[in-house]
Formats: sequence, C-alpha cells, structure tokens
Amino acid sequence: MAQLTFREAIARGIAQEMRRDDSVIMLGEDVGAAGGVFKGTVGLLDEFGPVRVRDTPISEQAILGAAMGAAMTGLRPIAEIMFSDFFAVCWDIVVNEIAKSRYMTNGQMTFPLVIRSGNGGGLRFGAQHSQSVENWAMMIPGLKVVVPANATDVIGLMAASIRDDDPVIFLEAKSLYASKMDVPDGDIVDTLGSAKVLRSGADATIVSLGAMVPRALAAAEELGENGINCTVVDVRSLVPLDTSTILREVVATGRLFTVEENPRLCGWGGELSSIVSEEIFYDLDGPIVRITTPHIPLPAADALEDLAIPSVERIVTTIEKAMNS
Amino acid sequence: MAQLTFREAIARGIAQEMRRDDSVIMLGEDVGAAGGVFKGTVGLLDEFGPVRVRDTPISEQAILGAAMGAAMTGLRPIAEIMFSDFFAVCWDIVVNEIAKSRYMTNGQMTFPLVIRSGNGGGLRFGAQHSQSVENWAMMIPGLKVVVPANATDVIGLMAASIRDDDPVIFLEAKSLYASKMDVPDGDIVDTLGSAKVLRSGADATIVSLGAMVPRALAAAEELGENGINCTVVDVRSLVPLDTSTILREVVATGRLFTVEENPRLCGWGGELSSIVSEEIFYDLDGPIVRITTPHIPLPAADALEDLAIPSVERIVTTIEKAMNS
Amino acid sequence: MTTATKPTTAIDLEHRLALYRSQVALRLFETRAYDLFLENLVKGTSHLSLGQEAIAAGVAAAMRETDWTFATYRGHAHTLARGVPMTPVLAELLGRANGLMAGKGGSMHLTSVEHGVMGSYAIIGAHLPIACGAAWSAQYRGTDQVAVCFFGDGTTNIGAFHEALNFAAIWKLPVVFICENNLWMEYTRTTEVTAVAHPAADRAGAYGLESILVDGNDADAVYDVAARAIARARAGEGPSLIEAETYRHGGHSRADPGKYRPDEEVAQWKAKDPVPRYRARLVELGVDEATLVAIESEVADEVEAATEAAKAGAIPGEDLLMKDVWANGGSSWRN
Amino acid sequence: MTTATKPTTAIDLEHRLALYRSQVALRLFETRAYDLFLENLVKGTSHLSLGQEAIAAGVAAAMRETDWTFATYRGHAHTLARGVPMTPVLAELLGRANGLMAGKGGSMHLTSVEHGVMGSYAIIGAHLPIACGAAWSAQYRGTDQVAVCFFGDGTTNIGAFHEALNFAAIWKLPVVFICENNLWMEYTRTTEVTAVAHPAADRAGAYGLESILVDGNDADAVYDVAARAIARARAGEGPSLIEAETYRHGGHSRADPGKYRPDEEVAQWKAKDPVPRYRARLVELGVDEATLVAIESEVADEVEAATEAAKAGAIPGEDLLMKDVWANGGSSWRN
Ligand SMILES: Cc1ncc(C[n+]2csc(CCOP(=O)(O)OP(=O)(O)O)c2C)c(N)n1
Ligand SMILES: Cc1ncc(C[n+]2csc(CCOP(=O)(O)OP(=O)(O)O)c2C)c(N)n1
Ligand SMILES: [Mg+2]
Ligand SMILES: [Mg+2]
Repeated sequence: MAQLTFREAIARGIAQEMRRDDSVIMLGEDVGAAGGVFKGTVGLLDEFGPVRVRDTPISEQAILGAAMGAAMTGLRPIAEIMFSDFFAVCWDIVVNEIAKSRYMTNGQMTFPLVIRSGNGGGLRFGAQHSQSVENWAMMIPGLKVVVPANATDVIGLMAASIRDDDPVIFLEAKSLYASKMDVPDGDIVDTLGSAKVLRSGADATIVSLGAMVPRALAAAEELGENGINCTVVDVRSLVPLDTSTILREVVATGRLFTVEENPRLCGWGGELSSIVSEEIFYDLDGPIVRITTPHIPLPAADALEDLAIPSVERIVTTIEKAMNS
Repeated sequence: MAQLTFREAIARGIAQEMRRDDSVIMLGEDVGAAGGVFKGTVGLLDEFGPVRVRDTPISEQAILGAAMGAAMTGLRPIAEIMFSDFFAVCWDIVVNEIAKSRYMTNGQMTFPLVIRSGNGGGLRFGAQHSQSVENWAMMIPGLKVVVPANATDVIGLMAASIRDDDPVIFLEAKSLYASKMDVPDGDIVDTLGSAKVLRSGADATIVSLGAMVPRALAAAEELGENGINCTVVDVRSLVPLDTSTILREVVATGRLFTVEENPRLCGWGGELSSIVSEEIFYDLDGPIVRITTPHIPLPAADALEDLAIPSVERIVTTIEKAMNS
Repeated sequence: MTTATKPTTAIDLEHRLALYRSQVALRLFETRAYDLFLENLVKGTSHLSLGQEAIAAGVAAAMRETDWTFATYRGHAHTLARGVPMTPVLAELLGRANGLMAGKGGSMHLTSVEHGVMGSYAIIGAHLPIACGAAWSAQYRGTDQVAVCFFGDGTTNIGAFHEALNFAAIWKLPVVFICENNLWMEYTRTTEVTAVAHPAADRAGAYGLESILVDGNDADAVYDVAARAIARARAGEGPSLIEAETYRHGGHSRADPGKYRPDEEVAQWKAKDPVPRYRARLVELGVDEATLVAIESEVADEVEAATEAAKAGAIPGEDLLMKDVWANGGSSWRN
Repeated sequence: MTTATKPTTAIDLEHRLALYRSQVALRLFETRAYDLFLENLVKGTSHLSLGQEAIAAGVAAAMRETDWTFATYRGHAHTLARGVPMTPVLAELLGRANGLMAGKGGSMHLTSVEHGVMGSYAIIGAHLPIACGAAWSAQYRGTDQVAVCFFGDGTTNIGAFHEALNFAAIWKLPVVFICENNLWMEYTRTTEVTAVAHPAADRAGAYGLESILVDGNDADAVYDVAARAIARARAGEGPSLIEAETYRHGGHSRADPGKYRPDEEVAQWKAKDPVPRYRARLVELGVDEATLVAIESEVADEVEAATEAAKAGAIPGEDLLMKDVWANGGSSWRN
C-alpha cells in the first residue's frame, strides 16, 4: 500500500505494462525528458530509454498516425494528446482511420493502441483547454472510451487498456491529477466495461464519470443527511458500457440522475437516459434528470468556471427538487 | 412553380442571397468551374465571377480558417466541406475556433458564416465518405445545425442560414441530392429552429431528420394502413431546436420514436429522448424507441449499406412491435 | 533537383517482362473496372489508374515481399501490383462477399495485409502519417521493412503531408513517399492552387530531403529511383520524397469524362502512354512479338476469369454487417 | 536568405522613443503578471513574452491602426503593443468582470477588436488560416488592411502552418507571418524535432516565398523588416514569412522555471536582452538619461495603477456566464 496521486498512477500503470511487454512504446509532446506537462509520465524515459519513450514535434496527426501504423504492424503504442481539446487537430486519424480500419478491412487489421489525454475543466484554462470530450469519442463506432476516477482505477484500467486489442481513448480528468489515495502494491489489472457501484441507496441512482464521481459521492452524502438515499455508480468506461450494472441499479431505485462534465447536448448522459427509457421504461418512477455543464464554451475565470461545471451543491439541489416534486 | 432537384435548390438558395448581398462569398474545393462534386454550385461561378466564388486547394483547415477570418471582418462566407466526413481534418477550426470565439471574446466578434457539406450514406461510398455527422456538430456549443429534407426547405433554410449572424453547419443529405419537387417561384426565406409537422396521427410521434424524413413518412403511411396512426415531425434544425413543437407532438400521442441516420451512441435521437423523459415524463405512455444506424462504421457494399441505415421496413416493424407490446 | 529519367540500375530482361506484365494487368483490370462501372455493377465510386500504371508497377518491382504499401482511394493498381489476385479486388468493387474485404471496404479501401498492402485511404493525406508509424515499427523492431506511401499532387497541400514529412525526416524513418503528380486534383489543376511548380519536389528541402523528380510514365525510371530510395530507407538512411510526373487518361472518378482538361493536354499525354511505350522499348530490346502477345492474352484471360468469379460472388448479409468492429470479432458496445 | 539585422529604413528619434516605451511597458507588465501569478492571483495559466519584447513592439510600430494582429496564448505583449490599455488585460488575467473579455477568455485569448487585436489563439497553428481569412476579406473589400500573424518555432511543424502558407501565397493575401523563434517548444528544443535548422526561414521556399531571418532582439531590425513586409502586403504583392530569432527569459508557462535549458544558453541570451540593448542604443544616439528614466517611471506608474484597478474588479457572475454564445447575446439552443 502506498499513497499515490492520480498523476503518479498514470506513470505506474504504464511502467507496469512496459516492463512486461516490449511491444509497448510511448510517444507524445514533452512526454520524455519533461515527464509530460501534467507530470503523468515522470520516470518513464529514465526506466525505458529514448527508444521506447519518444518526444515528438507539435504534430498531432503525425503522433496518432504513427501510433496507428505501429499498432497495425504489431506494436502496442501509447500516444499522448496533451489536452483532449487537441483531438480536434487530429480527429481524422482518430475517427476516420483508427476507428474504422479494422471494420473496413473485414478484420484484417487490429489496433491495440491507447490514446491518453488530459480532459475536462477546473484548471481555469479557458474554452480551448478545458473541454470534456468523452462524448466526442463515445459517438464514434470503433473506439473504446475509458475514464478513470481515482488512482487505483487509473493503474488497473490503464493496464486493461494497454492489453486490450482495440483502440482505447483514455481520458484523464485534469482536475483529478492532484488527488491522492492509497493504492495496493503489485500489479493491478482491471476490466473494461465494468461500472462500479460506490454507494447504495433506495431512493435514486446517480450515475457519474471521471471528475464528477467524487462530486456525485459528496452530493449523495449530503442528500443522505437530508433523507434522500442515493446509489452512486461510477461508469468508468463508456465503451464498452456496463449497461447491465447501470440498468440494474436504476431498476432498484426507479430514478436516474446523470452527472456529466461535457456540455449539454448529445452527452453520454443523454445516451444513458435514452437507453433507460427504451429498455426499462416501466421501472421508472419519475423523470430522468441530467445534470450537465450548460451548452456553452467553458469560461476561463475561476468564478465563472465554477458556475459552469456541475458542483456538489448543484447536484444536491437538482436532485432534491426532482425528488420532492 | 418549377420542378427542382435538391442539388439545384442549393445553387438557387445561394444565388438568391448572393444577389442581394455583396458580402456573401463562397469557397471550397471544385466549387467554381466544376460546379461542385455534387453539382450543388452549378452556375454560381458564371453569375458571380471568380472573385466571389473561389476554388481552393485541398486544405480544409485553410478553407474554414479563411471563412472564419472573413466572417469576423464583416463578410458572410459560405464554405464547402465536400463530404461531411472531412470535418475531421478541420474539426479544430470548427469547434475550437469558430464555435467558441464569440463567447471567449465576450461578444466582440460575430461569425456569420455557413459551412455546407454533403452528409450521410446511401451512395455506397464506404466508411470514410458516408457518415452522418449531425451529432458531431450538435454536441458543440456555439454551432447551429441545419439539415433540410427537401428542395424548398433547402432554399429557405439556406437563405435563413446565410442571413443568420451565427455559424451554421448546413448538412445536405447526399442521398437526397437527386430528389425533386415543385418549388415556388421567387425568393424563399425560412426560419431556423422551426420543426415541421408533416402528418398527424393519434397513436405515436415519429421524429426524423434529413434523409430519414421521406422514410419516416413512407413508414407512417404503411403503419396507417395497419391501424397505427403516426404524427411525423421533420426537425429541420437541431440547433436551434424546436423543442416546443416536438414536445407538443409527443404529448399529443404519448409515444416517441426517433429515426436517425447517425450511428447509435450519442445521436440527436438520444438527446431528444432525454429531453422528453426529463420534461414530459408523465405524458409518456410507453418506452421511447430510437431507430438508428447500428454503432458500426458504414460498409460500402450496397447490400450491407442498405441493412445498416434505417429503412422504411425497419421503421415499420420496430414501431409495430413497440406499439403492440 | 535530381531528375531521374534514365535508369542507372541495370534491369535484366526477366524483370522487364515482369514489369510489362504488371503494367498490362493494371491496364486491362482498370479498363474492365470501368466497363463494369458503366454496366452499373460497381455500385459506389471508383478511381482508376489508367495512364499511371508505370508508377505502381515500377515501385512494386523495387519492393520486397515484406515491405508495405500504403495507397489511396486510387489504389487498384497499387494493390494488384503487390500480387493481390484480381478476383477478390474485382469482387470488392462489386460489393460481393468474396471481395477482398467482403464488400465492407469497397473500391477506395483495398487492403491485403497478407500481401503487404496496408490499406487504401480515402481521406486526403491521412495515410502519410500512418505509413510513418509502420516505418517506426520496423525501425523499433529492427526488421528491415520499408513503408512505401503513394499520394497525389493535390495532397501536398494538406496539413498531414507536412506533419508526416517532417516526422519521417527527424526520426529517419524507413518510408518512401511517392507523389503521383497527374497535374489534376478532382476538377482543378493543381498548379492553380499550389505555390510551387512541383508540389512535392519543390518542397523536399523544407524537410531536409533531396528533391527527386522522375518520369512517371517510364516504368524503368520509376523502378530505378524507387529502388534507390528503398535501399536508402532499408539502410537506415531515412525517408525519401519522390515526385513522379504522370497523367490519368480518364476522369477523376466514376463516369467523369474529364472534360475540364484541354484536348491537347490529354492528347500529349496519351502519346506518352506508359504501356505502349514500354512495349516499344521491349521490342527495341529484341523481345519478340509472340512473347508480348502471350503476356497480353494471359492477362486478358485472367481479367475474364476474375470478372466471372467476381460476378458469381454472393451478396453479403447481416452476419458480415455486424462483424469485426472489435478485435474479438464482434460489434457490441455494451455488456 | 535575407538576413535583416541592420535597419535599412531610417527610424527617427520620436519613433525610437516610442519603441523603447513600448518595450519597457511589455517588460514591466509581464514582470507584474508573473508576480501576480506567484501571488496566486492569476488563476489559470499565463505565457509571458519576457525577453521577446522587441518583436511585439517592433512589428506593432510598423502597423497601421486599421491593421489586424493575430496572436497566440503568448499574446500579452502583442495585445498591449497595439495600444490596448493595461488594466483590462491585467483584469482579464485575474478573471475579473472588468477584464478585456470579462474573464471569459483568460490570459490565452486576449482580444480587442477595437484595437485590431483579432484574437489570441491557444491551439497551435489554428490562427494562421484565420489570419488568411481576414486578409482575404481586406482583399475582397478593397481596403488596404494587412493581417499580421505571430506564432512560435514549434508551430511550424503542425499541418495548419503548411495549409495557411500555401493558401496565402496562391491568393496573394495581404498577410505577414511572423515566427518568433525562441528555440523551444514547451520543454523540448525545436531543432530536435524539426527537419531544418530554421523552422520558418528554411521553409519559405516551399511556398514560393523569400526566406527572411531577423534578429528578434533588435526592435529596429524587426521594425524594418516588418515595415517592408507590410508595405509589400499592402501593395498587393502577397504574403511574407519572417523568422525572428529570440529567447524567452523565463519558463514556458505558469511557474515553469525553464530548468531544461542549459545555463550558458540562458546567460548568452540574457546578454542580448532587447530592452537594455535598445536603451544603450538610445544613449549612444544621444538621448539623455532623464528622458529614459521618465519613460521608465511613467510606465511603472501605469503598471501600478493597472494592478490596483484590476484587483478592484468585480467577480463575474451568472449573467456573464450565459451571455454571448450567439449573436443575439444569448445562449439558448432551443425555443
Ligand atoms: C481531406 C479530403 N479532402 C477532399 C477530399 C476529396 N478528394 C478526393 S480525391 C481529391 C483530389 C486529390 O487529388 P490528388 O492528390 O492530386 O490525387 P489524384 O486523385 O489526382 O490521384 C479530392 C479533393 C478527400 N477525399 N479528403
Ligand atoms: C495543437 C496543439 N498542440 C499542443 C499544444 C500545447 N502547446 C502549447 S504551447 C506549445 C509549444 C509551442 O511552441 P512554439 O510554437 O515554439 O511557441 P512558444 O510557446 O515557444 O512561443 C505547445 C506544445 C497546443 N496548444 N495545441
Ligand atoms: Mg492528382
Ligand atoms: Mg518556441
């Protein structure tokens, strides 16, 4: 057992897999000597050397193209896209090439690669460095999408993502990088497509992801004190999606609340809502309510950003209002 | 009154606005001399000359960057992105620059521009030339998203989009380009954010968009013969979204079916479903059912593509099954 | 600028005959593909290499079996030149289950990993970085494989071109970029929208590379320049960028008659048609007519047989539709 | 390659004093911004131009009021150099309602349309095509406005750079691209990941442009080369690409101490610090100490006053949050 930050867990998860498998290699801007701008790859250059841990130019299409070409020829690259907002400059390689090529070739190629990226707001970086893009990735057939919410999950899900034979978009909530927890010693390998029930309550089910998980939990504590007992689910991977756990937990309480960091329209919460109201409509006791960032670009100022992203307080008041009406 | 194809309507809509406003200019690959690869801009070079109708290199970022820079300095550019799949190579300019810059500058800039693009499947072009990306655009705060389903709407909505002071993503269903209809003479100017009720029925509401509209209508005819009477709504613009019309029509029947061409996850249908189950849950008489392309890249072969995209038959059987269970 | 129009590598007759056969095969295959398109049997689109055969044939002849080809939507020729049989390629164009990718890819995405054809890519420029990745993998794994990446003149103006060239240069990757300069994008002349006269060769210096221009309608010259570039790449000396000047006889795609091009220009280039030109060279070198006719008729028979076999292919169904999104063979996004 | 280290345009003393004042203002402003960052008052990030002031000052001096600046996340200097007052800029860094964009943009997105500052862009390369668009608009409307676009050395390796340069060249757009080569990307040396020694100047030829290199720590030289490029653009002679060699004194952003750089390199460049260098030149030209001290203290007072005014700004609230997504002032996506 050792106390680890979320950012340290990234390097540990990668190192764990690089040690056991020579085919795992890494590339990105400033990932080597600098250890990553978020310090997520500190120590990897020292341990694995500049042949396996490579700094790149500011050429995101080249970075992901290189990862794709390497994956199709037998390696397991891990590429970093520094901020997930930058997916926009290499989106073609992600969605038109990596995501589609296995299907288009009728299975002739596999793409065992991981694209890590710092995701979401909370650091007052403004509209071009703060987006939550988990829905961008979820909407593209052929991509797996993993979003851990704590250090232990980072290691286990990173290992599972690296071992997975499909392309995984691995989104690291920037606002969680500094968060700490006790992490078990030794190798940790988790499973994609398994949501976690973090708390059980009879009245409502709150489904959350990434940086919204600790907020959902805190809100549930507060709601519990006010007599509303909530189940809290951490989705952990959007694709594959653990619909069985989620549906079971919604059936149990009859109410679903989703807490998302991505802006309002076409978020994963809307997708979950639509799955629920298609598949277990008759188990619902009331409206499905989504708590999201409003449909606006994220503002930079701390005061404004705090108003935009779902807060514990907003989660509490929204659920209270819905449950009491 | 003249019979016009959908593709002819594009040129007519653009010409109508270029005649009245010198600040409307156009650029894109092969839009000039060739009249566009889909022949949507035939005649415009002749009428407006090479200064207002400009052919570009294969540089989608430059095309949209140019449109953005021109818009912020007082022009009203219309840029063509040949296939909507190619948004992936210039996504940054769309989502990080065009969509966000007004907000980020606290309203110092406006971006009256239109980005037209051939969208969706049906032409057996395979996975990289057939995507329906209306949900890509809908999920980005700061973009308006317009998807006409017939020639008259093309003209009126094109005019409204060009006159609108915000960036509009104007998606032209490739499978509708050859469709014809009688179009009134004279200028046509429509309104963004107004859905159309094309047919009324007491039993269920089918909401559809673009190329799915004629299919939804045909399905409703067939269902009507089998005793299930459906309302059919053509959404026409996803942003602004005419929620009042849609919610009213769903309340009236108590059932909602959405018919989408975009792949399953995080489509506009999911968004609509979540709005409905949040806002008019108690008016629903049964599950909300989404009819979509499965969550796969689109295959090229005609037989396979026809299995993938929602067909009249699939719409009919899905609704029948849902209504009879 | 190196202008490599005359072969500096001796090519023996056997290889010359193979080069001829390859060019004839590409010519007859593409002609058949066009006919089938006009018969409405090719359902989607198709982009032919008629007139450009010398490049695909010449480069493939310089490659080893273990090397990799990265092609574009205009990729029939590059695929066949690597030894992929005609039947699955034609069946793919026809959308049949016996197609190279069972109909799921179509004309623009021909891929045969077995033959080192690592995909045909239909978004302009995207495969240049991907070819870098394969080359990086060869470099990392210490194999001596080389990635060869084809693209058109118009493609030099997109961002991915620039990123890939710089990336390949700094990592000294074993990748050979081959620009098939056929003067035209779709319907726009490339020089009208390009700041330099030779869209690839004039930009090599921006990546610290040698500027190489070759007569793309001369299979020997292409073979020669490709062989040298591939050898360099294999020896760890890094990437090359080759501009091969050529012309497409037909339109850009589908039934485009290519009417935007001046008649004289078309005529001038048809006079430089690589296939009769190569035939004439062989005759000059003493090859007898009978040998050439035999090659031509064998290839014609092959095309005929492939056409029949492709037409006889089954129509793909639901089982294929939902297959192979994921490595586990399935397409489910949920558990 | 044109190396423009010596001014060829006569600059009169009045302009020289203005250039000095401008550089001092940028220096003192950035120093204050850094202090406020260390005081935890700048909440997000910030990228300073300490050491690079001569470029922003020199170029701005060569621009007309109606010309346009396109800057990056490292854009404080370029914004101030165009005459934007310090208070709203500093208040923006502090996230206050009296900020240049009421706190909605932050340090990386400074914009003042009123002063021709058409935005600061934080995605590498994105603003180069956008500057082309503004230049196209000037060309179309027949004004003689020029767009000036700043970016760093590392930015030359991204696709948008390539697309924009070609596009500007073929349309002969009135745009001047200025690469501030400070040798480093964030924490990686640019030459380590760039195929040519001069990331911009060595690539100008790929766009048919003249290769121009200038001492970016000499405001007169910068002024001179910029004035000529702007004049060319205004005269309809098309774009220019200028590489200005410089160095950032501090780290890339925030509290980065920049320790990845060799001490000698930092020392060597600090010896070429543009501000004392320019001061020395003025003294040499006979300007008396009192004049210089007066300028310096006026600027110091301005910074002080701006600091107070910025700190006194209100905290922005919900009303601003939901404002100005759309041209109608609102943010509603539904009716
Ligand atoms: C990013 C992108 N933009 C546009 C297109 C449409 N497109 C397909 S082929 C083509 C012309 C390509 O010209 P060139 O590179 O010269 O190759 P050629 O077709 O002549 O072989 C265009 C514009 C595309 N496929 N991808
Ligand atoms: C597309 C993209 N990739 C990466 C980044 C992260 N990033 C911000 S600044 C920077 C370094 C830029 O270096 P340079 O162009 O030399 O400019 P400088 O900061 O030195 O002025 C990087 C990599 C970004 N903002 N956008
Ligand atoms: Mg071409
Ligand atoms: Mg730099």
